[in-house]
Formats: sequence, structure tokens, C-alpha cells
Amino acid sequence: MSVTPEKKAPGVRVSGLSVVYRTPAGELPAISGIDLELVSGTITGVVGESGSGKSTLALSLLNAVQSPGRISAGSVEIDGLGDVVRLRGEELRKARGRHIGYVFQAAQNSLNPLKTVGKQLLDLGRSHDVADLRGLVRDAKDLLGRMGMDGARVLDSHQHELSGGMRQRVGIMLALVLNAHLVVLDEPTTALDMITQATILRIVREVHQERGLTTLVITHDLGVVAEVADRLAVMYGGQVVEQGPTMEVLSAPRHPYTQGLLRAIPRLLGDIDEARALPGRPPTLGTIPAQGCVFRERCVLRMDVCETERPPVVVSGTSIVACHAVEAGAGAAAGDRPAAPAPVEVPEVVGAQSATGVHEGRGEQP
Amino acid sequence: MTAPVIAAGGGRAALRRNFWRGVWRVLKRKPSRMVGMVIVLGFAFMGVFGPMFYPDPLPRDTAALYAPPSWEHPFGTDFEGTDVLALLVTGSRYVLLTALVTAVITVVVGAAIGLFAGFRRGRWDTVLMRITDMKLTIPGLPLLLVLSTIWKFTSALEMGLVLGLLGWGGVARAVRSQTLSLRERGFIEAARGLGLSTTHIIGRELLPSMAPFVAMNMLIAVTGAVYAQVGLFFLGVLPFEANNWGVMLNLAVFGGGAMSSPAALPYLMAPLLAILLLTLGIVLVVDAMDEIFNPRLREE
Amino acid sequence: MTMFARRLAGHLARGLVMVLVVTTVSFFVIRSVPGDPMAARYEKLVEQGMSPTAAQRAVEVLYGFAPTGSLWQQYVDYMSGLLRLDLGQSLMVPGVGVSTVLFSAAKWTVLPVLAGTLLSFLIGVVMGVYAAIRRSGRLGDVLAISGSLLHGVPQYVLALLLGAVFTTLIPILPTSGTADIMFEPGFNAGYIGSLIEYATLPVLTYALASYGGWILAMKSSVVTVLGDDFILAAELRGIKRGIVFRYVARNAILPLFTILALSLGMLFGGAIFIERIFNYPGLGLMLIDGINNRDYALMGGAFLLITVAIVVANIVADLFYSVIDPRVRSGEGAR
Amino acid sequence: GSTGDKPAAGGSGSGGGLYTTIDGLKPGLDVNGPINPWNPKGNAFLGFNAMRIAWSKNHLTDPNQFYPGIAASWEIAPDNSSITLHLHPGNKWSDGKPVTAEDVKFSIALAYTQGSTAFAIDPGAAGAASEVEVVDEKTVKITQDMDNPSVTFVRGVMDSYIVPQHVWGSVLPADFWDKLKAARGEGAEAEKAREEITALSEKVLAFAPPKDVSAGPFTLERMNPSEALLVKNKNFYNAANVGPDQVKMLNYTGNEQIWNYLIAGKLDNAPFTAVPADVMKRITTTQGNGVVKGYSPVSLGMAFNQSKKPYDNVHVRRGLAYLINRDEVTKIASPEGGTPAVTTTGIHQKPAAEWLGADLAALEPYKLDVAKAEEEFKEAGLKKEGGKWTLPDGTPWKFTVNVPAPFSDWISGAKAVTSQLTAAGIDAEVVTTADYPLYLKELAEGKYDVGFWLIALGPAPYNIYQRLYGVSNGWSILGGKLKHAEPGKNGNWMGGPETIEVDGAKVNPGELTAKLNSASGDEQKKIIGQLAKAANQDLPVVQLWDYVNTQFVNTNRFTGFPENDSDLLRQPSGVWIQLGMVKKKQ
Amino acid sequence: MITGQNITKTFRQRGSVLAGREVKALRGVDFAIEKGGAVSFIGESGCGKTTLGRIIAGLESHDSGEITIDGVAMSSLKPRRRQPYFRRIQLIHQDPYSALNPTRTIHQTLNAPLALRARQTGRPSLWVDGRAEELLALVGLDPAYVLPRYPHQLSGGMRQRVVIARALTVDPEMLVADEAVSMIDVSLRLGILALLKDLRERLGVSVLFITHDVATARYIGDDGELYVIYRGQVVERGNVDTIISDPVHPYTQSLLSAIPVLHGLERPGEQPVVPTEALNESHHDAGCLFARRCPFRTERCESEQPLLGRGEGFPQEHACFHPERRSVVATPIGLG
Ligand SMILES: Nc1ncnc2c1ncn2[C@@H]1O[C@H](COP(=O)(O)OP(=O)(O)OP(=O)(O)O)[C@@H](O)[C@H]1O
Ligand SMILES: Nc1ncnc2c1ncn2[C@@H]1O[C@H](COP(=O)(O)OP(=O)(O)OP(=O)(O)O)[C@@H](O)[C@H]1O
Ligand SMILES: [Mg+2]
Ligand SMILES: [Mg+2]
Ligand code: NI
Repeated sequence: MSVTPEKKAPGVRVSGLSVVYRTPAGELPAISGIDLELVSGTITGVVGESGSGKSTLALSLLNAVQSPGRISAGSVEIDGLGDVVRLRGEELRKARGRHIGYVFQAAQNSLNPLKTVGKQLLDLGRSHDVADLRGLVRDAKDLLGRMGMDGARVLDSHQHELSGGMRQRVGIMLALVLNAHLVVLDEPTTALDMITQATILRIVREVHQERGLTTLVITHDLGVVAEVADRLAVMYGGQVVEQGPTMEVLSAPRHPYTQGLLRAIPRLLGDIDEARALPGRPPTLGTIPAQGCVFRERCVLRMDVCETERPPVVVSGTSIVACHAVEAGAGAAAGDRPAAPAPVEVPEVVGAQSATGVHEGRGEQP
Repeated sequence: MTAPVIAAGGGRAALRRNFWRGVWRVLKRKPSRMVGMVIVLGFAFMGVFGPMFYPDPLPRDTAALYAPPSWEHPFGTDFEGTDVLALLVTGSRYVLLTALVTAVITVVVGAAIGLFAGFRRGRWDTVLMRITDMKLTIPGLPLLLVLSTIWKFTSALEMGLVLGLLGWGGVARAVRSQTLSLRERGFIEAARGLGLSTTHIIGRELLPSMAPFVAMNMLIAVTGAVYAQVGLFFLGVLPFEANNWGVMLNLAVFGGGAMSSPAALPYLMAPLLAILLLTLGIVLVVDAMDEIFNPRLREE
Repeated sequence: MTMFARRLAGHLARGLVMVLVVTTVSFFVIRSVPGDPMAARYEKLVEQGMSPTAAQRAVEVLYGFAPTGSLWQQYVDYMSGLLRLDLGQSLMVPGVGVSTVLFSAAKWTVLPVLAGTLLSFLIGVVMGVYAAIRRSGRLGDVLAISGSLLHGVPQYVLALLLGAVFTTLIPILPTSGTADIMFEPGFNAGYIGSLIEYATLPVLTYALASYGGWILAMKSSVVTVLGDDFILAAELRGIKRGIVFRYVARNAILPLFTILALSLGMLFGGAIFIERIFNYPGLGLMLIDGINNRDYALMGGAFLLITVAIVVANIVADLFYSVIDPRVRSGEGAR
Repeated sequence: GSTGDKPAAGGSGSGGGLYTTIDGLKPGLDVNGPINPWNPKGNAFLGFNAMRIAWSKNHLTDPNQFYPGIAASWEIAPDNSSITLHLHPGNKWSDGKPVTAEDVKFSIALAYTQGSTAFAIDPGAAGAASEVEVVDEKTVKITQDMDNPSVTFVRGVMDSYIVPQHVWGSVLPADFWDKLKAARGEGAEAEKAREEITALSEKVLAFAPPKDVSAGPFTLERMNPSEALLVKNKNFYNAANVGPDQVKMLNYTGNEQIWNYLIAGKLDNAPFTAVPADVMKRITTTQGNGVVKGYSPVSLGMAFNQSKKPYDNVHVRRGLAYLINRDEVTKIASPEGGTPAVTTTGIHQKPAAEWLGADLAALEPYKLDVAKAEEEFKEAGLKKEGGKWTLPDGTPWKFTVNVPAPFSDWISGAKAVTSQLTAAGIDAEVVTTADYPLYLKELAEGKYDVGFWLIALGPAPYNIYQRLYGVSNGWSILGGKLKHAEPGKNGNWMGGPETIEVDGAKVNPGELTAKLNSASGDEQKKIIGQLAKAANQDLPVVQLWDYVNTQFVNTNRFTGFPENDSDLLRQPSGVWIQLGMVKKKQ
Repeated sequence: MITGQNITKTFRQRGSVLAGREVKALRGVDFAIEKGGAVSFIGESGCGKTTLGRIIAGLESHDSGEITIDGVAMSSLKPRRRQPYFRRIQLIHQDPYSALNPTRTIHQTLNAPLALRARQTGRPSLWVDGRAEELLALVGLDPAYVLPRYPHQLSGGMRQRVVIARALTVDPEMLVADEAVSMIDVSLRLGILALLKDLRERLGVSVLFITHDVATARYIGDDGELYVIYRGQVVERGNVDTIISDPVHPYTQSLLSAIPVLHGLERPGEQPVVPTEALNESHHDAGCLFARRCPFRTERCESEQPLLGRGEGFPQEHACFHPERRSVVATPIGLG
């Protein structure tokens, strides 16, 4: 390793973060009041279903929420940078790339198709006033080599000459080459096949350790998080409903959504009859309840108070849960595998509660 | 299982009502679209009913040749002393009718060829697209100039036929590529897998998906036809019998000296402004087309 | 490079077939143009005071240049002439080769139209970028709508409007011709100034007419590219705005170059109305003249020229694309 | 830039200044065209650098009056059997070589290849020359073949272009005259010789001298697609009296260009053009602009296809004539360029008055008269139902008049006619045809019911009436013999009967017309009187307006232009200049 | 019963007139699907799963080999006559959005094939509406809510159910579900899987399940068969559970090793297999196709092609010269 980390991995504290999108129906919150801490030097995983606001959260860390969205409240404190939400213009630009590396959700297309990787690397260097461009190229080659690729060849290639896995690794390289110590990976393995996914996840873990990073991995696949993350945050309807050390959350989920989610994941071994789909459907921007608990409509432990009041945050040790039921102790037994019986066939829609048709981000993709 | 049965007829009517409500919503979203719609409808009205407001033949006032604009003659009079506005209004029917015929032929032929080539693929596709290429390579206007001496486009229908037959190339190509991409969409494949007839697939599945596209092309073809036709009349290569905008242009410039003296200028400007306005209307309406035919955008 | 050569060979083969077919079709279409040019010439001569018999004889002499033989024979003669790059003799200017006539007319079409196209391309592209960036604002709307309007309005309307303004209302620009004869042709300020002055209206019309298309094309291209992930990715890497802008511009302008090449191919046939209205002695005017005089060889030559230009432009556009776009260059196919 | 920073046309030019005009003989100048007077797009400008032996005065009744051209003077034998030309004694070509009788003879040889009345190779052609004789250096005698003489022989000779033999010499073979002699004989030998001469015609037509060598007042200096510049020929015999030093000859594609030039005051002279009234007003208000009007030997007629019903009926034609208000039509269509025809005679009003004298007044004037029209229609069996005229069998009558699209004054005229007829209860409309060639073809094929047709193409009487009773109405002269073709055949589209009734007597108008070729003096006058009466009663056409030769002059820079009604208005302004009329304004 | 023998398929990509590129998507695949049975195909991206599924559903032609439906060889029939056979095999598309026509309501979408069905079977047209509701109820949707809606007004899971309902309109014998759950939200996936399983049990529809997520294959039924496909070849075939717990082909083992471990709930497998290099389609075809990437390759693998077959006491068929059971999958902690 030629690059020796001189800076310490920064810690990140997200507090009260809310992002709204302007829609024909007015400004709707995609995430609301998120509190999250990325402990220095750890990998934090965020899971959530499509539309739960994961990418929005990730972009907020760089204060890069795209119009028609905007950060409406809250702060993102990064060690050594301060509150990113307040950064503007050049300051913000310099922070991106140098302090915070971002690996794109669709890393497949995160490269300029007309320029070779090497040229884009030089653009990056120039943008951040790197004096020693030769050194930068050397570092890039080292990093690529570290990830199992022929650095010189890759730098000479155009995007279309690289496979999906290679592009993703190039994306990681570009996020790290300026020595950023906070790395945000948004769905780093979606659209890759399993073997490549495993490779990328291994690389993420290794690089994280070697370079001493603070890493945020965002994914909809619980398995991916479980594989790499030290800590885990579960998002639902724009809120973090549970967070804690991965082992703890997985082995003893306390929030009914986490429990349901775990039970809904197909497993390789074990009794298949134990698995159950979650009833109902995930909320979208237009259907997220404005008050009360976002999960209540699909919740087996639903209480009257869930209708009106936002669940309180229950802290126990290093894990945090936001649920009325947990607070009331109903979730006491949650440590065990819940085996609440659910009907095999659950009609997806009950009544007209979700009559307003709002398109989902996912469905729009051709 | 106990859910109320939706009567098919009622459902359809409701759908139709919803459609028009959606259209209204789309138009309301931008005032410019309203303006466009009003303009286009205005021209349609003018084409259909305009001539009824004037006596046939139009009155002449030989004492007032090329009279300047006035309250009585907002655009002045022509070389015979006929009111230019009256000429414009009565002349619109021929122009718009031909344009409509042309547009229909252009779009029908273009869409049919494009659909067929895109749907059949293979050899048919190759042959048809080669022909289309060829058609697009032969220069249109010069060809029209030559053709207009060979054929006499005396009726609106004939004229539309020729303009349409010359104009389908672009539509065909675009429809084909649309068809090719839609073909790959799951729902077309599913329909084939279900054994639904080709007519159903093309008529009910493909065409509605291309409706905005086809409608847009249709509108553009209308303007294109108006231009080609008026232009040919202006150049004087088409035989004319009734008055129409192109003839007005021709007579204003080559007979009335509108490019040399201001007297015939109103006579020249009237059809020019009509064309400008029609174009503006269509441009503004085309802007809304995509949203009108897309149920998702319509209802937002 | 072999990829390139293969592509070129394929294109040339297809283009040749295309030219052949179009030539054949236009040959027969042109020969079926009815009308009696001899009678028209005769009328003219008689009108000028020539006696009917003399006029008859003179017309026969004039039309000695018209090809003879059966239609099929004429076709064979014409095609074999083409092989020798001989386009035949003009009837309108008897005894002068069609290629000479075409060439002298072509330069008066190509230069102004080229100037107009490039001018409108440059302005249109810049405004297109602007319209794309401001697409949700009022200015963007205005730019887009005016672009559509200009794109939609036919050339002759623009030409007539400009003509009415600059020659009738404020007569400051000449409406016909190429230059003032008082200036010795060549590289002298007077002649060139006069050339520019005479070309102003045609060029302006052409530029205005094509400007709308460019602004629309560039706008939609930029909007597409702005939505591409790699632009956001570049911003998230903290790439400087200028560089990001270059990313956008280069990616957005790429498809426009193809359109540019194609429209340059079209320019040979593109200016009939403008030339007629401003009496600019280019190909369009020559073609009208050719038709009016039933100068078959000249019409055929003009069609051939236009077709070849389009075919060549197509080939150039494609090859050019394959050179500048790395995706096509390596044979992956355009996105 | 504006027009200000260009050298003003004329004005400050050196010497005699710059004279700007337009080549009225379309198809006009062409950069590719050779400097060759026979080539229709040749850049030889009549009277400026292209010279004829002499310039016709276009006298109303006497075709044999001329102004000097290459020839200074001439003697015409009383029976028209020969003409002797005397060249200007010191005249030289622009390159300094003298203009000789040989040049004239050589040019006549060239004329043979191109065909002309006087120099036709086919034996038996009327009014052809039988011999061309160089009498001396400056004298040539041309003799007519008196087997088949024509009154137009002299005019045919005088109209010949003269070009320098030392420039054009290579075009003809040395044995040309022998060949010609052979060609004028009979048999296979002659046939072959004729073919050889015909083959030469293309060569002549295409010949492009490297530079202009002229015996005219100017030579061509340079040109671009829209303009040509001519400079004074110092060797021209009358150079001392030639006003302008330079001539700018403008090309034009549309009349509107001429209008614009005129409004801008750029033209010192412009030939006749149809001009809308308001444009005219603007032109005349431009400083220095003036209008000179004179006789133009041509009229416009609305011709009927008599093989179509109901136009075969003379009463229908007369009825229509009564319904057309020629004053109004002329006012709308050609306010400046025409005068309403007094009546239909087949002749322009001016020569008509000369030829017919008091008889003219006796002809039916066909003044607007609805009552008379209805009478005529009723006589023809037409019926009026609900305000609309129908054919005798009750079918609707649709009156369609065709005109070629490029002729805007014709279109306006036709529109005015149809408007008038519509007002009178006839369902009338105008249909245009894309261009003139197509118009003539379809007209000749008998496709139109009614079309516009130029008539009265003077001044030669035969030329005048052959428009009404010539090929287009069935009569043609082949090998000196008159033939009549059936309607619809051999270009007979008018389809009139072979004999018509005039004042109760049967007349064959075609025969009368043919006689005009050789008749002279009183006989000629008598025939014309008969034909005028025939045309007036039979109405193969309704004569709408007589063209007026309206020319524009600008006296800011030059003076001495012809006056109203001058003969010279029918010659290009180059002739005025070479005659020494046009002078630089002092 | 549907069988296929030695199905091959090569795609020729036309670059220009002269240049071209070939992709061998299938290299001789045999399969057999019982009535009411469940078969799953797994494999890396681009291995030919979709192609095979489409060939079976009659949507794609194949170059050689034979497909037999109920004992009738398809090659013996004219293309027109094959249609009724293939109609019994319905494809469920991966992307439930593009599988539904966005301009048509669910009512219209279901009605078209039902009306056709009614015409073919001589049922009254009234039957159509009733049947549509019946089918929607069968897939767990509320007909009153769903019928009048456009696809964009439904969630992914609902759309996928509608797609299944539409496939059921023609009373198919087999459903080909190509990645039918991969675009559905995690919490809803099991619902679709359960539905497929339920349809199998209740209607006797056989299911061909194509996936890259081995775990989901189990949920179609524990009697299901699993085909592991690599570069157009079946490399291992047998009972789902057997292969998951005891894979013998190194490729199957690499696939299973790559599945992320739910740390905290699972323990990683003890002998994970990682391929020595990434997939490269242009690798030579001689010998074992996996040889280049196989950590256990022998010289024989380089030159000789292993054939699918049973042997050496393994319950499943495999195509490997050195088969060996390895414990690669993670085991749930609770199960020890
Ligand atoms: N540009 C936008 N305009 C309007 N709404 C948006 C926009 N971008 C995102 N949203 C909405 O915000 C919510 C959160 O979106 P986000 O992209 O953060 O979700 P995600 O969890 O990343 O989903 P996925 O797994 O699909 O990537 C969604 O409901 C989405 O519809
Ligand atoms: N229409 C086609 N034309 C050309 N090549 C094709 C076509 N369809 C598939 N292929 C190629 O055939 C191979 C197999 O494709 P297929 O789609 O069957 O793979 P798959 O296993 O379904 O992959 P995935 O898991 O990505 O869906 C791939 O290399 C693909 O590129
Ligand atoms: Mg996302
Ligand atoms: Mg697939
Ligand atoms: Ni366009």
C-alpha cells in the first residue's frame, strides 16, 4: 500500500434530517426526522424497501439532494467538515470527492461514456487541485490492482469496454483515490450477478479495513448488509425504525417491521413454512402516513396510539428502536423468533386506503 | 368474490369520461396549451363553418383595388377589390381539408408500413426500410415540382394523396423503431403468448401505446401538408380554381408586388399570419400530446 | 481500422445501389414530364417578332440537343454517360454541359446555405443548452416555444416576412443577385462586401429556419444527458462545474453532429423557396428554370447531385460518428 | 452595409458614365452561356454587342422600313426580288479588323444552319434567298428565290446577326456554299447535304468565342449570374455618338425584381413589364423616372375551343363577348401595360385603325350589354334556371378558363372575367397550369374549353392572322400548299369550321390568311378588311386588351430616350444608343 | 409433460453487412417437466436461463433439438399448429410493469384473452367478467379495487399478481416464471412465491422457475428439481434441497458460496468456493466450460468435456470430472 492514511476516519452524526420532494400534490417528505450515527471506522448498513428513502438519505450526506427535492430540516455533522447541510458552492464541491466518496447506485452508468477512465481520473485530480497527477494515477493503479484488476488497462478503457463488476470497482476506486475517509455506497451490487456481488462485497470490506474508512452501505438486500456491515439501520417509509449492531439486530429484531422482514426473506436451509410475506404494501411518497407510525398499516402489534403519535425512540445498549409496542413492552418477547400466524393468502389491498395511484420509482424504469 | 360486478358498458363510459377529464387537466396545467387548443379549434371552425359566413361569390369592389386595412376590410382588399379577410376565411377550407387528407394518408400509410415492418421484422422489414430510405433520399420538394407537372392535383383528395405518398417516409421509420422497442416490452409478448390475434395486438396493444406519437405526427403532418401545399401554390406550380392561401401569396407577390410596394402588403401578410398562427397553435398543442395519451401523466 | 474499412465498404456499396435506383426512378419520372418546351420557345420567338416559319426552324435547331431514340435507348445512353461522369448537355443553355451549369449554380446554393446552417447551428446549440438548463423557467419555455415555432414555420413564410420588412418597408438590402458587378470578382474588399450584402437575406432566412430545429434538438439532447447518471456521479465526485459542463456538452452535441452532417447533405436541395423569393441564382432556381424549360438532362443532373449529396452525407455522418464515439468505434453499437 | 457605400449606378462614373438596363429577352444572361447570338442563353445582347444587318422600324403597315445596323444603307428591288447592302465604310470589329462583306456572307451561312425565313435550306420555303453575292469589300447582294416569294423576305435578311468570320471561321467547313447549293436541289444528294448542314447547327449554337469581338457599340467585359458588364467599343462606327461608357445588364427571374430596381431608381431603362398599379405609383414617384408608351404589336385574346360545346355555337361566343367588361378586366389585370380592346378584329387597335380606316367603326363593338347577351344565349338554346345558365339539354354550364400560372396579369384578367360571368349567372372559374410549356401542350391537345392566347403578333399581316386562322385553327402551309386539319389533329385546337359565314357569304379565313404571305398593297388591305370582319363576327377569340409597350426610363443620368409612340420603343435600348440618341446628362 | 432434448441456440449479432458476432446461448440442454411439477433454473447472468425459458414458452426459436409437449414433437408440426400447444405454457415476465400495457386497464387486459377463451370454448360472454373476478381473487387481489385501474396505479406485487392472473386466463398447464420476484419488494416476494406454490397445489399447474436467487427456488415446492446452468449448459441437476445442501459441481458451489451470509442468524459455510477469475464469454469452448475459473481443475478438464450424468454415488446428476461434496452454504445458527 502506497497510500497511508494520515487522516482518521470521520464520524458522522445525522440528526433530525428531513427531505421533501415537490410534487403536484405539494411538498411530500421522502425522509423525515432521521437520527443516525456513523461511528468512525465502522461499516454501517442501511436497508429498506424500494422508495423508503435510502438514496435520498445517502445523497443528503453530500448535501446533494436533486431538485425537486430539498433538505427541509436537520443537520449532517461530519468530523472535520462540520455541518454538510450548510456547505455551499465551492466548499461543498471540494468536500465531495476529497472527504466523502460516493459510489453510485447505478455505478454501471457512472462514467462518462466518451472519456477513458484515466482521463476522468485526471479531471477528478484537476478539480481537486491535485498537484501530483502522476502520483494520483499511480495511486489509482494501486487501488485497481488491489481490487484484482489490471490498472493500466482499465485506465485506458472506456466505460463500455468494462463489465459491470469492473465498472463498480472503478467507481469505488474513484471514490477512494483522493483519500476520502467517508465512503457512501448506494446499492453497490444491485444489477450484478451473485459471484460478482460476492467479489465486490469482499473488496468493500477489505478496502474499508485497510484504509481505515467510515463506510455507509445502502441496499435493499438484507443479505448484503448482513454480510458486510458492523452496524445496521432499517428504514421504512422515510424513517429509521431500528438500528444497532448487525448481529444484534438480526438475531434479536425488536421492531415489528424488522421481524416481519426477516421472516419474509427466503432462506437456503430450514423450514420453509416458517417464512411469511409481510401483509400490505410498502408506502410510497404519497401514501406515507403524515402522523403516527409509518408502519402501522402492516403491523401485527398495532395499537391505537400508533395512529396519532410518532413512535418514541427506545434505546437499549447500542441499539435503538422506534416503536410504541416495544416501549409498551409488548415487544418484550421480540427477542424470540416471532411465530405469529399469518394467513397464506393476504389480499394486497384492503379497502381503498391506497386508492391514490402514485407511481413508484422502480416501476418507472423501462 | 362478492365484489360488485362492474358493468362493462358503464365502465367504458366512465373511462371515456375520465379520459376527457384528464385531457382537461392536462390542458389546464399550462395556459399556453389552452391558447394552442383555442387556436387549433378556431382554425377547425374556420375551415368548417367559415365559408358559410360569406356570400358566394365574394363581393368585389372594383373601386377599391388593394385598399388599405380599415374597419371594413381589416386586411385590405385584393386586386379585384375583394375583402382579404373573407378570402382568408373562405380559402381556409380547401387548405385545411387538403392538409387533413394529407395528414391522414401520411400517418395511415406511414404507420401501417412502420408497424408492419417493425412487427414482422426479418425480410419484410429490410425491404420496406430500404424503400423508405430510398424515399427519404429522393429530394421531396424538387420531386413535387416535377410531379406537379405530371399529375394535376385538382381535388383536395388527389393533392392529399400525392403529398401523403411523398411524406410517409419519416413517419414509417419512426413508427417502426417505436414498434421495435414496444415489441420487446413484456405486454406484447404476453399477448402473443396468450394467443391473441395480430389485429388485437396491433389495434389494441400497440397502437394505443403509440397514440401520442401518432397523434403528434398527425398534427405535424397537418402543418407539413399546409406548408407543402401553400408553398406549391405560391410557386404557382399547382393549378388552382378556388381561392386559397397559397394562391393569395402568389398573387400578392407576383401579381400585386407585395415585395415592392406596401399596397399589397396586407394581402401578403394575411395568409402569412394565418400560417404563423396555425403553426403556433399546433406547436402548443403538440406540447400537451404526450401527457394527454399517457394515463399516468394525464392523471397526475 | 479494419472495422472502419468494412463499414465504409458496406456503406459505399449500399450508397451506390441507392444512387442507381434513385437515378433510374428520377430518369423515368423526369422523362414523363409533359409539356412542350418547343412550343413555348416558339411562342416566345414569335412574340419577339420572328416569323412563324423561322421560329419553327429555330426551335428545331435548338432542340437538336435533346436526346433521341426510344425511352429505353435514352436510358441506356444516359446511364452509360453517367459511368463516364458525363451528365449530358443542357437544353436551356444549349451546348453547355450539365455539369458546368450545375457547378456554377451549386456554389450559390452551397455557400449561403452552409453559412446559414453553421450560423444557426452555433447559435442554436448555445441557446439549446440554455433552454435545457432553464427548462422549468419562463425563459426556457419561451426559447423552446419560439424554437418549435421557427422550426415549424415553413421557409417561405420567413423569407416573405424578411423580404417584406427589408425590401418593402425598410428597403436597405438587395433582393436579388449575388454581388454588384461593379466590383471586380476576386479577393477585394468591395466584392466580398457586396457578396455578403447580397447573401444577407438568404442566409438570414436559412439560419432562422434551421435555428429552431437546432435549439430543439440540443435542448432535448442536453436534457437527456443531464438526466444521465454519470453527470450526477461527476458532481458527487466534486468535479469542477466547468468540466461537468464539458461532459454534458460533449455528450449532448454528439448526436447533433449526425444531424448536422445529414442536413448538410440536404442543403443541395433545400433552398428552392428562398432562392425563388430572393432570386438568388442557386440550384433551386436553376431547377425551377430547368423544369420550366423541360431541360431533362439538367433536371436529372440536379436530382443526381442532390441524391449523391444525401448519400455521401449519410456515410460521412455514420463514419464520423464511429470516429468520435468510442462506443461505436469499437463496434459495440450506439447506445 | 447599405446601398450608400456602393458606387452609385452611373453618377460619378468616368466619361459617359454607366448605363443600367435589363435584358428583356428572357431567357436572359447566363454565366455559362457562350457569347453567341443564336444561343438562347447566349450572352449577346441585341443592339449592344450583337448586331443585325439593320433594325426594323416595325412600321404599322410597312414591314420594309429599317434603321441602319451593320449596313449603312440598302436598296430593295421594287418586287422584293433582291436587296443590296452597303456596309459602313470605316466600320471595324472591336479587335480592330475591318467589317467586310465576307463577314456578312459568312454570317448568312451561319444563319442557314439555324434556319430563318430568308435563309432556309428546304427547297420551296417561302421567301428564301437564292443567292448571296459579295459585290465588293463593302457590298453584298442577296437575291430572293422568286418561285415562292414572300413579303417578309427583306425583313428576314435584315434580321440576320453578323459575327466576325475571323473568330467564327472554324465553325463552318470550307465547302459550305457548295453543300448549300446541293441542299437546295432535289434527290438523295440534296437530302444528304441538308442533313450535313443541319448537323452543323448544333456546332454553331454551342460555339463559344473565347472573348467578345463585336461590331456593336459595346463588348462584353465580365459577368456574374445576375449581371453583365459591357464596355464601349471604341471601333464602333458611331462610337463618337455613343453616350454611355459602360452598360450594366441585369438579369431577372421575376418581374418583382424589375419593380424593385425601378423603385430604387437604379435602371436607366427597363423594357416592358406588367406592373401593378401601386407599384407603378411608387415607380413614377422616384426621382427621374419616366414612362414612355408606344405601340406593342400584340394583343391578348380569350380563345375558344370550338370543338367543345357550347363554344361551337357562335351565339354563345357572342353572348360571352357582350358580358365581358373589357375596361374593368384591363383595369384589374394590366392597368399600365394594356388598353382595353375596342372590339375583336384580330389586330391590335393601332394598326387596325391604319389598315381598316373607317371600316373599323362599322364593326360590332360588343359593349357590355346583358340584354344582348341573353338574347344571344337564348338563340343558342341556352336556358336560364334559377339565375344560372344551363346548356340546351339542361345540364349545368361550367365555364372554365385556363391560364398558365407564371403569367400573373393573365391570372388576374381571367379572374376578373370569371367574376363578371359569375355575376351574370354563369358558373365560371379559373384553372391555372403549372407552366407555359405545359399550358401550350395541353392547349394544343384540345384539353381546355377556353384559354388565353396571344394574338395580333405584328407587324407582318400574315403573322397577325395566322394566330387566328393558322395552325392552331387547322390551316398549315406545307411545301407552299395550304392544308386544313380536322379539329383535334395537327395542333388544331381552336376547331373552327373551315368556312365561315361573313355577312351571309361563305369565307375560308385560312385561305385568306395564307394569301397575306405574298399579297401586297391594296390586295393586302382588302384581305385584312375581310379577315377583320370575319374575326369580329365569328369570334374565335374575344380580344381582351391590346398591349401597350410601356417602358421605363430614368433621366437622372441620361437623356435622349425615345418619345411616346416612337418606333424605337420596339427595339432594344442598345439600338437607341448606337443610333446616337442617348446622351449623358450634362 | 414437457420435455426437451439437446436444445441449442446461437445468437448472431449483426454489426454491419460484413461483421458479425456469435453468442452461444444454449449448448445442448435436456430437460423434462412433469405435469404439476416444479423445475428451477439457476445460473449466473447471461448463462441462457431466459433464452431457455422463452424457447419453452414458444416465444423464441431454437437451432436444433426437439421439444415435446404431451408426447407431440413440436418440429413435426407446422408453426401455426404449434400455437395451441405453446398456449398452455405461459410466461411470467420479470418486470411486472412492462408486462402490462400501461394504456389499458386491468379489466381490459384480462378481458381480451378471456373473451377469446369464451369464443373458443363456446361460453357466454357474461362468463368473462365473472371469470376475471374469480382469477383476481385466486391470486389474492380485490377485483373491485383492481379491475378499473391502470397498471401504474398498482404496486409491484399487485402487478405481478395481475400478470399471473392474466396467464391463468387460458388455463395453462405450465407457468414459466422468469425472475418473477426479483423486482418485487423483499417483504412481498414470499407472497408471490407462495401464490405460485399454491397454484401448483390447487390447480396442478407446473411451474418453471428461473432465478439467480437459489433460496427462492425452494419455495416453489420441496419436490422441485433444480437445474444449474453455466454458459448454456446444464452442469448439475437434482432435487433442490439436495443440491443446496450437498452441491458437487464446483460451479454450483461457487454460486452458493456467493450468497451473502446473514451474520447473526447464520454461520458461513465451511468450504466456500471462489472462482479463480471472472466470467468471460469469449473463453475457449474446448474441455469443461468452467475449467478456466475452477479452483480444482485438472488437466482432463482442459481438454475433455464432462457430460451430465449420475455417478459416484451422488443423488444428483452433474457434469464434472472431480465431483466432491462441499459444505458451502451458510447454516442457520438455530439449526446448528
Ligand atoms: N425526483 C423525485 N421527485 C419526486 N419524488 C422523488 C424523487 N426522487 C425520489 N422520490 C421519492 O422519494 C422517495 C424516496 O426515494 P429514494 O430514491 O430515496 O428511495 P430508495 O429507498 O433509494 O429506493 P430504491 O430502492 O428504489 O432506490 C420515494 O418515494 C420516491 O418516489
Ligand atoms: N436476442 C438476442 N440477441 C443476441 N444475443 C442474445 C439475445 N438474447 C440473449 N442473448 C445472449 O444470449 C446469452 C444468454 O442470454 P439470457 O438472457 O438467456 O441469459 P440469462 O441467463 O437470462 O441472464 P440474466 O440472468 O442476466 O437474465 C447472453 O449472452 C445474451 O447476451
Ligand atoms: Mg435508491
Ligand atoms: Mg434473464
Ligand atoms: Ni425537423
